[in-house]
Amino acid sequence: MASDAATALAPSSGERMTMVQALNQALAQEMERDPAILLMGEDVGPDGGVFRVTAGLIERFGDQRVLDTPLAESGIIGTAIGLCIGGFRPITEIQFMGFIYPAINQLFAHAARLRNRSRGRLSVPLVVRMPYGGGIRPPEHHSESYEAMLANTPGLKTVIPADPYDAKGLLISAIRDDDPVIFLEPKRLYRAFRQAVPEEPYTVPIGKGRVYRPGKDVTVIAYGSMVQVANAAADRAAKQEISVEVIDLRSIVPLDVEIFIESVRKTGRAVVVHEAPRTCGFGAEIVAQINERALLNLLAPVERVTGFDTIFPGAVLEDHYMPNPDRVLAAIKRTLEF
Amino acid sequence: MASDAATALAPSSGERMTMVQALNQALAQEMERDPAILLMGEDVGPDGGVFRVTAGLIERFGDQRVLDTPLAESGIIGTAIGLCIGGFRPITEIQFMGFIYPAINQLFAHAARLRNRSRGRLSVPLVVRMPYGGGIRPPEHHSESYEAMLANTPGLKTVIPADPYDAKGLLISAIRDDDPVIFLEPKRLYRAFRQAVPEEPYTVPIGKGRVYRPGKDVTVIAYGSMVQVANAAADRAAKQEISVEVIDLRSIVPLDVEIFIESVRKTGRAVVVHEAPRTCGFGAEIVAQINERALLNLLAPVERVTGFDTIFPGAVLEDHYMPNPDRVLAAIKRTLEF
Amino acid sequence: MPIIEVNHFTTRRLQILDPSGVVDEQLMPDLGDEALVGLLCSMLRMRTFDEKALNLQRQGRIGTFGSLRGQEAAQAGLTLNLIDEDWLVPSIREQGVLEGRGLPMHLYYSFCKGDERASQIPDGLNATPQSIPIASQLLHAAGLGMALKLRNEEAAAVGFAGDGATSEGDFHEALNFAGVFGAQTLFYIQNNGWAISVPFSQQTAAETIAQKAFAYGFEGMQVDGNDVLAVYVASRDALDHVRSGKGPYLIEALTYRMESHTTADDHTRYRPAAEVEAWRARDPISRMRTFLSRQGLWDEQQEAELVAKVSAEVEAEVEALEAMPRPPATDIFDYMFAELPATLIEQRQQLIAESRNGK
Amino acid sequence: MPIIEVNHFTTRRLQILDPSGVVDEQLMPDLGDEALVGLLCSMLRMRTFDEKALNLQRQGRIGTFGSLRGQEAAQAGLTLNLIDEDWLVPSIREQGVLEGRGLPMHLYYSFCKGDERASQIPDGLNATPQSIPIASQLLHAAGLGMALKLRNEEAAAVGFAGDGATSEGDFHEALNFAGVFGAQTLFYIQNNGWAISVPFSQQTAAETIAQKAFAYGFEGMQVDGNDVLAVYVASRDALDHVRSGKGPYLIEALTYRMESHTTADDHTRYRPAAEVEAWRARDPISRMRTFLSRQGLWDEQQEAELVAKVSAEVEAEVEALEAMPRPPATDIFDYMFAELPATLIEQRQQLIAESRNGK
Ligand SMILES: Cc1ncc(C[n+]2csc(CCOP(=O)(O)OP(=O)(O)O)c2C)c(N)n1
Ligand SMILES: Cc1ncc(C[n+]2csc(CCOP(=O)(O)OP(=O)(O)O)c2C)c(N)n1
Ligand SMILES: [Mg+2]
Ligand SMILES: [Mg+2]
Repeated sequence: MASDAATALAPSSGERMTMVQALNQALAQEMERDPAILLMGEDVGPDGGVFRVTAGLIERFGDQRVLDTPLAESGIIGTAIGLCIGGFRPITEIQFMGFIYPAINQLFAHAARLRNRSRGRLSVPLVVRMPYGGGIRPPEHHSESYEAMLANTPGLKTVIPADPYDAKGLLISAIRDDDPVIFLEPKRLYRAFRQAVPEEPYTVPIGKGRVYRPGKDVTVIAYGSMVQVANAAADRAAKQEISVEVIDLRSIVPLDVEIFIESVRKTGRAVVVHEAPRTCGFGAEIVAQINERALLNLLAPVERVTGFDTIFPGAVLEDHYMPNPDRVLAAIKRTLEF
Repeated sequence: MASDAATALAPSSGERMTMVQALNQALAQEMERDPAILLMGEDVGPDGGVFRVTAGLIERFGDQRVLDTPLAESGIIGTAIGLCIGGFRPITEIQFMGFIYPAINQLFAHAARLRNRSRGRLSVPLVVRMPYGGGIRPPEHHSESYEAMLANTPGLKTVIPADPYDAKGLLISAIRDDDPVIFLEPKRLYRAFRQAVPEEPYTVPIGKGRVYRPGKDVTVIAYGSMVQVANAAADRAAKQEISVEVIDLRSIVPLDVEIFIESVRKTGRAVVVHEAPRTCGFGAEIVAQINERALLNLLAPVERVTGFDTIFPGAVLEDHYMPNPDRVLAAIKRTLEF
Repeated sequence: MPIIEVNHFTTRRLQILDPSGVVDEQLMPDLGDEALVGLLCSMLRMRTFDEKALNLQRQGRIGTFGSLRGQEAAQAGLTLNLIDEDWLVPSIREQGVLEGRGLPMHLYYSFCKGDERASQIPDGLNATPQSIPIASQLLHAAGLGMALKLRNEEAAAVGFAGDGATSEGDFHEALNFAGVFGAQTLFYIQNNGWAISVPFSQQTAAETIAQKAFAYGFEGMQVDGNDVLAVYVASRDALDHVRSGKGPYLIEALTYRMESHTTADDHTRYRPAAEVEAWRARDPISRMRTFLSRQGLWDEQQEAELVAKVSAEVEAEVEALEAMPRPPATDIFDYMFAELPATLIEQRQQLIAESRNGK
Repeated sequence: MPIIEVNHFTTRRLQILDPSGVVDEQLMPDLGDEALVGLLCSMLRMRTFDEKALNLQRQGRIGTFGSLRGQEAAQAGLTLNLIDEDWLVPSIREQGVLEGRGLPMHLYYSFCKGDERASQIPDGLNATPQSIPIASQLLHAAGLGMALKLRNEEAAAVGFAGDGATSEGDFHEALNFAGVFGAQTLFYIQNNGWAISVPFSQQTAAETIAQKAFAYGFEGMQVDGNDVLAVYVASRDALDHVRSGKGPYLIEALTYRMESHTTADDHTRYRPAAEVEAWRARDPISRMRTFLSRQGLWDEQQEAELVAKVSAEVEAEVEALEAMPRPPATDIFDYMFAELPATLIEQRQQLIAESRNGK
């Protein structure tokens, strides 16, 4: 999946790292900087997390900073909220996004609301890291993308990096943010490719998307692991003389509306790509925004390339479910042939 | 709120009832018909539910059919799933939709998935009744509308009646359905007006919307308590010679796409109304559907009149949050003046 | 020996002042006369503020409200032990504790009006706002207790909940986390017999809530929650234990909700009048009043003076309540994030425009 | 008496066959020789199917899989007591019980391949599919036990979970509902010492899982989970109790996970080799083998014959596995609802069209 474009925006300096390494470095550097930061979650200690993102951190920071918790997601988020009130800045890990459901009450009814409820007296500077999305053929509940319900819940920010450089910079921004930030890690990209990542800490601002690949005929809007899929489709489209602009949203709340509206005003055509089910997925919001702000520029209906309105299937049928460059390319063409 | 239009579609025969009475009658008649039906929830027994929807049922059917449960929403939905596997058809009540979060894991990870997971061997003929939405000035968590996350979760149906007649007919359909049906009751309409409701059991099909009020200039798409708001706006628009067609979706999954697409093809203009927050709310899906199927008919951007992307406010500020006829009328005019 | 007894647990209940107003001399705490009288006064204050709330609600000047009547001892006995460094994590019926710790009651009343400024707890009072999703706040109390432990501070987090709350998963996770991390948390459960219309006997098959502590490997006990002296002693010892880092503690205060669940509820639909009457005989206030009168520490005149004083305070709070200007509509937006994102700025503008148009 | 002892609970642990293969004669169940040998055979079967799975995984013929090695006694001793009417509600490591109840092992293997047809449990086997969200299935077991109780059926629902699962809120809600409704449910917890990398000591401050039953007002006990005879006796008695409507029951089987959590895990990262070795000495199979050999009920030849027989069965299952045709892509849609709604019909058509185009 490591096309040239995938690393085109990376800085030239810095060690070439996987996303896992970039995340691990961000965690270590921030914990070094601020003793109020804690890590909490299932297996984040000696095991280093089931994907090894927290490897080495308990050895370095001790078991008063890195807490292996009981197996209880509501407990993790709920006690983390208490720790926030008590002056800490916990970074929690939910082992897979498929296991966030038991914590939804704490996340939506409290973390997202405490600043507002207390009229600013209390805040929840919490990060919730979760591997999300498909592509690794695991059992049920290990491939889910539940970002739409996060987007519909006021009070949360949701950030989704698409490469190692952004992963480090966005995670540092999330940690320094004074409100709860959900940080979704596209697990299929954890080790999919390497990219130069500067040694020193840096931030990538939350709420600013980026033009991942400039183009002029069609805008493809994506985030997380779908940026690579969009880019692969754009590569193929290029061979057919179709110039595709790929927008990487980077965060869905706050949403950088300007960046894709500007692009659609230019191209007149758009495709939005995500893995989550179609109905009421985040793609619908993108379509609604384009409808509201750029209707007269549209030369064709905005296409949605998404998962189906079905349960994410087992490994054997996974490829039939996941959006892939073929599907994206077909959608690009539909916008051109409309 | 009881305008003539509100009851225009009601049959002429039958006692005039509130929605609470209609629901109570539906429950009693179905429990009479099928001994596999159970009622479960907090305070559904001698108290008859905090809104009295289950009043008299424990007296009539006994405490082996009407179960006052411990105060635990995951427990209610989770044991109801077990009861389904064991051959029962439980109708559960969640006291307010704001308290569904603790049950999300059981609802989304199991109820919605068991038929698919077991490749059809097991099913979950479960009904989850929940009062939802604003308008009664209660404390926090008692006014919420979380339908968007239901719509994004494959395997569930979500039904929302807008008047007593539909409430009875849709609830009976939900009870007879062999899959899990979420039945959202617009609590501000519980006693807002009466309507003639036939004595005998009848069904209103799930997945079929209705033209609540025919018109030709603009289509307003709504569900639940917002149908009344849309209708009030249409009343006012009529005085200004604007003819509004109001569509009542009745269920959001399955969605009757045809009914509103056909309307928009005719009017060329649409407004969608819901109480839930705007970003990634169900309105976005409606806009996306119109974009995909009727883009060329659109004379103006589809307008969304929704709650803000904020926490539903306390009673003192509630009126500033809720969509009202003014807001809908303003949106209608924007589509006309575009 | 192939059937091994691994361990055991005994559930104990403490009572010092019995319903007839007689104390157990051996268990009597070493409290001076002033403190003893203070306990009665704080219970009377709670009841007075509570009765005012009922009046205000009946007059439509505040909205729905849940009375604490009957639970004054359970709240006053604990409150006397609290220190400034402690954190209070209330549920929805702890207005007595909050009042005792200095929350201006017009804020409590305004909460019942649906004015969210009421949840902006004044500086210096370590308390979280009322938490409505049942049991969920206990995890915050566990987390706060973990924070105190991590910082080695000699203070406690007190998590409040009712008997109904013990059925929720969050009750379990909170106590379990607290046990594992040695959180400095006192879980303080007021078992008032009912969760709206569901009696305790249908909430759990366990005989007591106190015994649930055993499931989490720490201590728990029952206390007669209508006996302010027993509550005082039990919570004093539990707070000492918790503050000194010896681990969390669970107290079940056995008491009774004398009124309906809230003003929106009608308890006569589901519970026998005889039960309510039986509990009236165990009233926490008259019990303490009898005791103090017999000791010559309290008489009718003192009571009249106190009532007059508190009534004046109550009226001042009502005035303060009614002097509160309406919050601006933009409050809906202004506390959502540290910094408002662009979409919310846009929506906020829309709200302002609409409000100007007279809505 | 003002400090009242309300009630108490003693946690008991049962062991019959000790690690050296010696039985406690007084506690020895009245099982015929055939049944005793049968227990060893079923443990050996489980281990053989398990070893095959490890091989298949290493060869890339199935995907990730969690071994039950070390837990054979905990599963075989229970299985012998099950009747057709019972319902099994497994978590993710109960392949031994399922095999013992007749689940064709090629279905289990195909589950590890990610073929969802594996979860279409064959008719006649009352079992729910593997449940991956930890502890969530215990509520289904509670609900099934309520169903049996409501119908007055003499059967039990058995809810399985691990030690880690006891921390989840659903564990609590399941046991609490079961207690309140007198559900005919046996909660069967295999405490294998670890939840992935988290040791039991960090999962809860409680010394045992068995004592958690006290929190729900019913009985619980611990059993040496590597002692197939103790497991047999404890689960026999518990199932009798449950089936006869006397209320739910909790068994904690103390055992050990000899392998990594799954084939995707590496246990050497987080646990000492010495601990694993210590448990190897308590192996459930060799213990029973020693006992039966001393009784003259088992010898090397019998073992060789059994292994040969089971190996042939295993090979047949692998053949059946590999003979399974790929499921059609449309399976993604075809079990979503009793009747497919229009949007799904549309999406299904799209999938078919795409598949035809060679994807
Ligand atoms: C999660 C959740 N479910 C339901 C409710 C509705 N509700 C409010 S109070 C209450 C009963 C609480 O009983 P208990 O815990 O005993 O406290 P008490 O009211 O007796 O003080 C219920 C069911 C809620 N607030 N939160
Ligand atoms: C709700 C949830 N959270 C996390 C996981 C990931 N996970 C799978 S197994 C496991 C450990 C389970 O430990 P235990 O309950 O002791 O069972 P064992 O694996 O030892 O049999 C975890 C954390 C999950 N499947 N579900
Ligand atoms: Mg109570
Ligand atoms: Mg385990």
